[in-house]
Amino acid sequence: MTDILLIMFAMTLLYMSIANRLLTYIRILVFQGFLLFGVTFLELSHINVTNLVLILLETVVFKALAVPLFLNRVIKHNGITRVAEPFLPNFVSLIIITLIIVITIVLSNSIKDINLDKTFFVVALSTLFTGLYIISTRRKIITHVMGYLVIENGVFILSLAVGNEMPMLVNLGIMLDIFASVLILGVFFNKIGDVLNDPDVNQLRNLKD
Amino acid sequence: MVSLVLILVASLFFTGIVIRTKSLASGRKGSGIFQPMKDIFKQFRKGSVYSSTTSFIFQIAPSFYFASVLMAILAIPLGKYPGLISFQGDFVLFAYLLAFGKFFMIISALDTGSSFEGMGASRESLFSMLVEPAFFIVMGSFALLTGETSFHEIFSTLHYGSNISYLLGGLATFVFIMIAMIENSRMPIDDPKTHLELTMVHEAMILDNSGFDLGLILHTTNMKFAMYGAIISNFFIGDLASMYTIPIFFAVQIGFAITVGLIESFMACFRMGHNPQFIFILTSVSLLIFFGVLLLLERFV
Amino acid sequence: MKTLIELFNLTAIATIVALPFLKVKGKGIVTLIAICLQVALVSIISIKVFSGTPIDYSYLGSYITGAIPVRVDYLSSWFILTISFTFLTGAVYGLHYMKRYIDQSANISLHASAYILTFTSLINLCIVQNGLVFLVIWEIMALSSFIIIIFEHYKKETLKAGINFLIQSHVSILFLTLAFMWVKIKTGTFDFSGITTYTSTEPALIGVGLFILFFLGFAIKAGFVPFHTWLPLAHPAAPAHISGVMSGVIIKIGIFGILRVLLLLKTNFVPIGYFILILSVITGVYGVMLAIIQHNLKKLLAYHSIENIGIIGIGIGLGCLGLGYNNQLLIVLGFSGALLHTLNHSLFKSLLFYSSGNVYQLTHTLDIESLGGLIKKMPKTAIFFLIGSLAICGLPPFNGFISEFLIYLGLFKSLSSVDFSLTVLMMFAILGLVLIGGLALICFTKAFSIVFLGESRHISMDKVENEKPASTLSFYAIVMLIMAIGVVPMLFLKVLALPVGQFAANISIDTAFEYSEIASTASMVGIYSAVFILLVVFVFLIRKMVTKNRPVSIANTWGCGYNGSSKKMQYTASSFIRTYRKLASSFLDIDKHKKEAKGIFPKVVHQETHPYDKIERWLIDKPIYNLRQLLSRFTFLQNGNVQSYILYGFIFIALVILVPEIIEKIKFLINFLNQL
Amino acid sequence: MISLFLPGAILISVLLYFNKSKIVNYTLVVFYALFLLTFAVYQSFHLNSIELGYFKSDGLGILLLLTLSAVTIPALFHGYRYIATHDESKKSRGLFFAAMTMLITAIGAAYLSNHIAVTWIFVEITTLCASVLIYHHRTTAALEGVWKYVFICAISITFVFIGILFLSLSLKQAGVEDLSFDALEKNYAQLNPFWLKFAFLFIFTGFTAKLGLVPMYTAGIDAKDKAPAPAGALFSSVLMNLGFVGIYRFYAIVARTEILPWANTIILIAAFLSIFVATVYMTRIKNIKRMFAYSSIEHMGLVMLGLAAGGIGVYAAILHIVLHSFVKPSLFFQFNQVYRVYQSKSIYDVGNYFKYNKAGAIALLLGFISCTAMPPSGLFVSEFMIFQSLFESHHLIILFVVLLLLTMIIWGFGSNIFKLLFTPPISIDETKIPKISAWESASQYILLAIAVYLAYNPPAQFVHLTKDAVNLLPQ
Repeated sequence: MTDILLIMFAMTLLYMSIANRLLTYIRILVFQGFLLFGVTFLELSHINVTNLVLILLETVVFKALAVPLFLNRVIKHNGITRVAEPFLPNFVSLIIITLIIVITIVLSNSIKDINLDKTFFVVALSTLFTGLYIISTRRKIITHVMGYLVIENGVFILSLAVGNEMPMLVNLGIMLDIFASVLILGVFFNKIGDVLNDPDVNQLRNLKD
Repeated sequence: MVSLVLILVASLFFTGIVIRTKSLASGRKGSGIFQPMKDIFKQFRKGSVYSSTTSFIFQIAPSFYFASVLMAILAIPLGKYPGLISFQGDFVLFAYLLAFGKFFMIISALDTGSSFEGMGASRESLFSMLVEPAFFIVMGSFALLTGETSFHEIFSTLHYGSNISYLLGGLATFVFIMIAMIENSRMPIDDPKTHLELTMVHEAMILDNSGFDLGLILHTTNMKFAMYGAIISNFFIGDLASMYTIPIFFAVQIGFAITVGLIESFMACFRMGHNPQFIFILTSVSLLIFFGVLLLLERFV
Repeated sequence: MKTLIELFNLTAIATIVALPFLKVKGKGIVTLIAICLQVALVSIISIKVFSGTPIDYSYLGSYITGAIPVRVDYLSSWFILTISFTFLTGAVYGLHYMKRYIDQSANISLHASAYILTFTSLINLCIVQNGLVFLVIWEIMALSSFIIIIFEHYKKETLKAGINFLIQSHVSILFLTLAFMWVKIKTGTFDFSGITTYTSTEPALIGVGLFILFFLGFAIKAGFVPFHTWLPLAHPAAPAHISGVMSGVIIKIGIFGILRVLLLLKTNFVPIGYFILILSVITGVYGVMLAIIQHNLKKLLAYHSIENIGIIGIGIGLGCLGLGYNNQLLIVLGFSGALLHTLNHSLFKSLLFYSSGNVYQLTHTLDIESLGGLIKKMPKTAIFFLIGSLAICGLPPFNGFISEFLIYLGLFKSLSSVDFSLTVLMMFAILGLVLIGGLALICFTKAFSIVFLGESRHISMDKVENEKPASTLSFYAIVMLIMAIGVVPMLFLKVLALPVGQFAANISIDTAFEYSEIASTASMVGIYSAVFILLVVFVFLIRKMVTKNRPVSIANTWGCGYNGSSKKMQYTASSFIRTYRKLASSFLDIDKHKKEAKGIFPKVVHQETHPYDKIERWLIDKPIYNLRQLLSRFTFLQNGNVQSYILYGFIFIALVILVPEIIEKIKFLINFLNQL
Repeated sequence: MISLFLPGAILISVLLYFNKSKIVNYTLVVFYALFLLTFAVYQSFHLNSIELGYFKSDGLGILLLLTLSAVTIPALFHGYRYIATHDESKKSRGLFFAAMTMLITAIGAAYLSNHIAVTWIFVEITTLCASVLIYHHRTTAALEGVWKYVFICAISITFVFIGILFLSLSLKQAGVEDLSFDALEKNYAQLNPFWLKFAFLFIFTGFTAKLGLVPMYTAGIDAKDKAPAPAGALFSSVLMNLGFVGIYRFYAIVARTEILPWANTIILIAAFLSIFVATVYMTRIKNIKRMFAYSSIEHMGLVMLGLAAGGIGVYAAILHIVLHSFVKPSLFFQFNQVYRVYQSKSIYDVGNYFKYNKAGAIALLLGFISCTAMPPSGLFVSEFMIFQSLFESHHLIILFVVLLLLTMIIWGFGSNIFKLLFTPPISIDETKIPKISAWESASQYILLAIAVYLAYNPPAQFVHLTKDAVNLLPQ
């Protein structure tokens, strides 16, 4: 069951690679949030309840609702154009992300460790790389944020893999999530919106030598 | 002491002989061999003209020049008899004393601010720079040959055994004759008769000197000639008894003078541009002498 | 003794602290007084040492430094005295020289304190024998001398030269650091005695290698070719008294270092001797060759410092060969020649620089080509410069001759050694020394007569005011010493016996006999110099007597019929050396612009030559240029793009993971192919 | 006492944030400084005592904590001067000091933390406070700087987190679930080397953002450039030390396992590349503040070289990082005054500083000398030892190349500094130049003097602490 969810998660990545509109990205993030909720629920069934509840809340409330809504608001508020302007055509990105997934599978296959749940590992890694890929191939700053959120999801999955023994780590992951999102989005993303009317990375390339 | 007296004596008639040879070679009778000395004494009696540009340097230089050469002569031995100055490495002092005199002649030439004398000065300084290595290398080779490091010891212990040593002696004589010619700027380096700027070296430097100073300079030249003659004669004297030395000395002096005269009458002056290379040949030749000595001592096998 | 040394350092610190709070007039005086006091102190110390009680005590030091031994031996004292004298004259002259900068109060106090600091650190370098502390003091010396060099820091080229100096002295300290580090690692101590213990146990090759490392470090400071390139830049940039002091003694600390290391090493000295001798001959000849073509008076003198370092080096090389072959005579002649020439050079070179300073202050230019006829405006300076020139050319009866004579004698003596290669090397060295002498003659006849004699070439004479008597105050002292060494060298040689004896004692042989022999020879030279002076005076007096009542008339210089002003037709510096320049052109690097005269009535024609240093071009400029090119290839890194910043991280991780894998595969492939 | 310190410090910063009155503000700041100092001293008397389970005041922690408190005092003083000369609003002043104190507190706590996760948390907090300080001036450039800084730091702490996850994977077979350094150290034998490698790699890469090392050094430059000079001083000294602590403590565990050579190679490469990058920019840069930042990169590279070379190099590395945290801030503090004179960071606009502020100029000169590790300075000793360790570990080629690069750096650094000190500026209105009292440079002199003293004549306690820190590694 977990595996099915995870595979669906991987598919969201593929979808993300070909998505055009920012709104789609947000929807995908929401969906990923719910998937993670499911995974958590299935995986961490036997850790103490309060902690579990906390984690579940985080996945649903934070990942699936708060952040996407906030993103939505930001887009509206700053009047960002709806299209994620990628440097590369979607077709290429699709191929690349597929490759990423394949490669991670091959790589993880070379790892011989009984303690490691392969599915988690593969999905987590490919999510990580996808996030990176999105960050580095999209032009808008907000897409950077989204990419970062994807990376966070990947890390979260990885933490779930070891979550049974050390729920503490999962909490850490959550902290990271909240911290980063709050910092990046909350503290000043809207500031960027105030200062730069069309937040394009090229406008943040003045500090260089 | 002996050498000093002899050299001074020789210096009296040396140039005379040269001139006489030249006039005979060119088919004239020529003046007596003491004519140059007479001229010099005439100069001594004359008053002098100084350029308004010059400073005291110009006036002291000739005396310094004279004194330096005189001092250098003191270092020359004659066969068994050492010079007044004789110690290890005295020929270094000898060379540097001459350089001292040259220094003053050069700056006095430049003191006049003339457009000619600088030329002479420049050439003089360059030539003396080029000629010094030859002198030192020859002396060094003899020092190596004899194992001694002073004029007197070198010459008194110098004796020719094998053929090669004669060759070396000959080469050394040649080198020293040439050094003498350059130091006194005679043919083939420089033609004392003309004042063509193409050929002027020493003559150009003293254009503005007159009277007593000029006399000093001229006689210094004579003394220099005699001095080199003395050195050359030492190659042949070795440690012979005194009865032979003095005749040999004068023979060599006169021979030397005649040679100079002949060279001057039958050779053309070099082009100025070719002089450096010619002068440097002396260094190369003296290096040959050096290696010859090494050969003689069977140092390199 | 210990208290004296501490007092010496305290004086420096106190003065430096006090200086900023003084009136601008007071600063100079206070500095001078402080220097005098310090000089007095160290002179007492070194005289005590020479009277036979070497100082040797040790501070406890700290966890890092370890014990800090302070040893004042004969060698140190010799250098201490040399340094002190030059710094004293420098201070006296500087007091006058600085008058025209009276308005730059803060700058002057910085300068003065740096001057004192330099002096103090130099003295301490001579006595401290702990590697780490030595390095620290060494760099303090370098930095403070950097400060005194860039006094006129508002000039662009001054600062440029200063930075060049700073970098090169840093390179030198890098070499020293490596050397001391080596010893420290092997012996676990910074004490200089560690060098001895280490090299005495190791094979000779190690010792030579260690020496080379030390030598590189010290050679940069001393200005051996090809490490000399900072010197000709720094000297013209600095004020005259600083140039004098720098060329006189600061570069000599490099010589001191080399000698100190030679004292400490226990190894085969023959290769070292060959190395130093050959390098020194090259240094000497190259230095003077470039000196001749310079148009800037101070730059010319700077290149002559390089030449003289070469002469000193020849002496040291001889000494090393003596040590290597156990030849007492060589040891004596080589080291005494080198040490004496160190003193001599510090004397006449400072004299020359100070007088060039006077020239600069009155004419505001150092360009030889535009000068001339200054002897009428500044006769005293001219005479002093003349004496300096004669001395530096090594002409009798001045001090330069004595030291060069000793070295010559050494070379001639060792000609007749059984070793063929040694004989040839000696002949090579003689040739070099002779060339140096001859070229120096050209160079200084040019320098002196173009600057002081004839008519002024460009600047108008009436603008030049007459020299002030204060400006030549310190010169008398220097000239006294110059003459003293020239005429009564035995006094100095008596003192020199002790440091030279150290070197001999180091290989446990006694040179007393040879030394006395040499001393007597040298004293004879001195006597003859005296005779020569008398003779010169005598001849001149006779001339005076004879020409007393002869008619004397003043006229124009003979112009071959042309009686107009011949100012512009005088020989210039570059025309004076033209023939030489043509001969040596293949060794030199002169960029020459020339406009030929055309037509019947030619327009104004001009010719200018800019001498440059070939070694500098190929050894410094090109590599630095290439290095900077290489570095500038990587400027894309900080491109201001967050995406690439993140990529760096991932790339780093990816490479670290993948590269070993790939290497594994390649290895496997190679093995596979090998098995085929 | 940390149980007392943390809440107290947090309380102070909260108060600072809300308080509006100047007097209260400054009294609070002074009180904070004293509080920190007493805390540091108190801890130093309770060496190796474990508190709250997660904090252990070992030699390294104490050493850096003392350094921190020593640097804090002048930093706060210059912060006060900075605020005073920029006539800030009450709000921004409060925010400034609140963030600063919070930052310092977090750094201090992170030094002492004995649990990798706790360290990680505090590192996050420092990023948070730092971003506030960087964005102190609400300008576009500042915004850009802080955006980059936060984004890069977020990525890098994600790396660290991933590293921790891998670490936990490698712990699985050991069966321990405690991630405290002591526990890890106890059963390093059971750690699975494969996962440990990954863990080390990710944690190292993550912490390089704070340490200022290749690959993640990039954003730190902008941060130090854009933050106010006193904050920049903290960023380029104590904050970097934080990164060092993170790496060093984990390295101490790795050093016990068989992957040590591998780890050393990585560190060596990263360190060397850092020095190289520093050289690339030091030889061409024209922005003084960024130049200082790059010089920090160079020094961190040296520190890591020492660590990787091992032997005496470890001692040298710790000594170097301590001394560097005294030297670099003094340069930043001095820059504060330079900026007040010229109102510009560009080397083209400045010059002849020696004329306008003598004491400051001399301080700058000494700072330059210290920073380039010319012998009178303290850093020379540590660099000497680092080179020695490279020599001993037979990394001669690296040693020579590094020496070459350092020379280039001195050249670049020097030509800029001397331009600033001595060359007359192109166009400057001398009437506008404020008179700067010499006392503002006093703290710089003191810091530099401390560096020299600690280097050449270290007190016994100092040596003992350093040794204690070194002993974290297997001897």
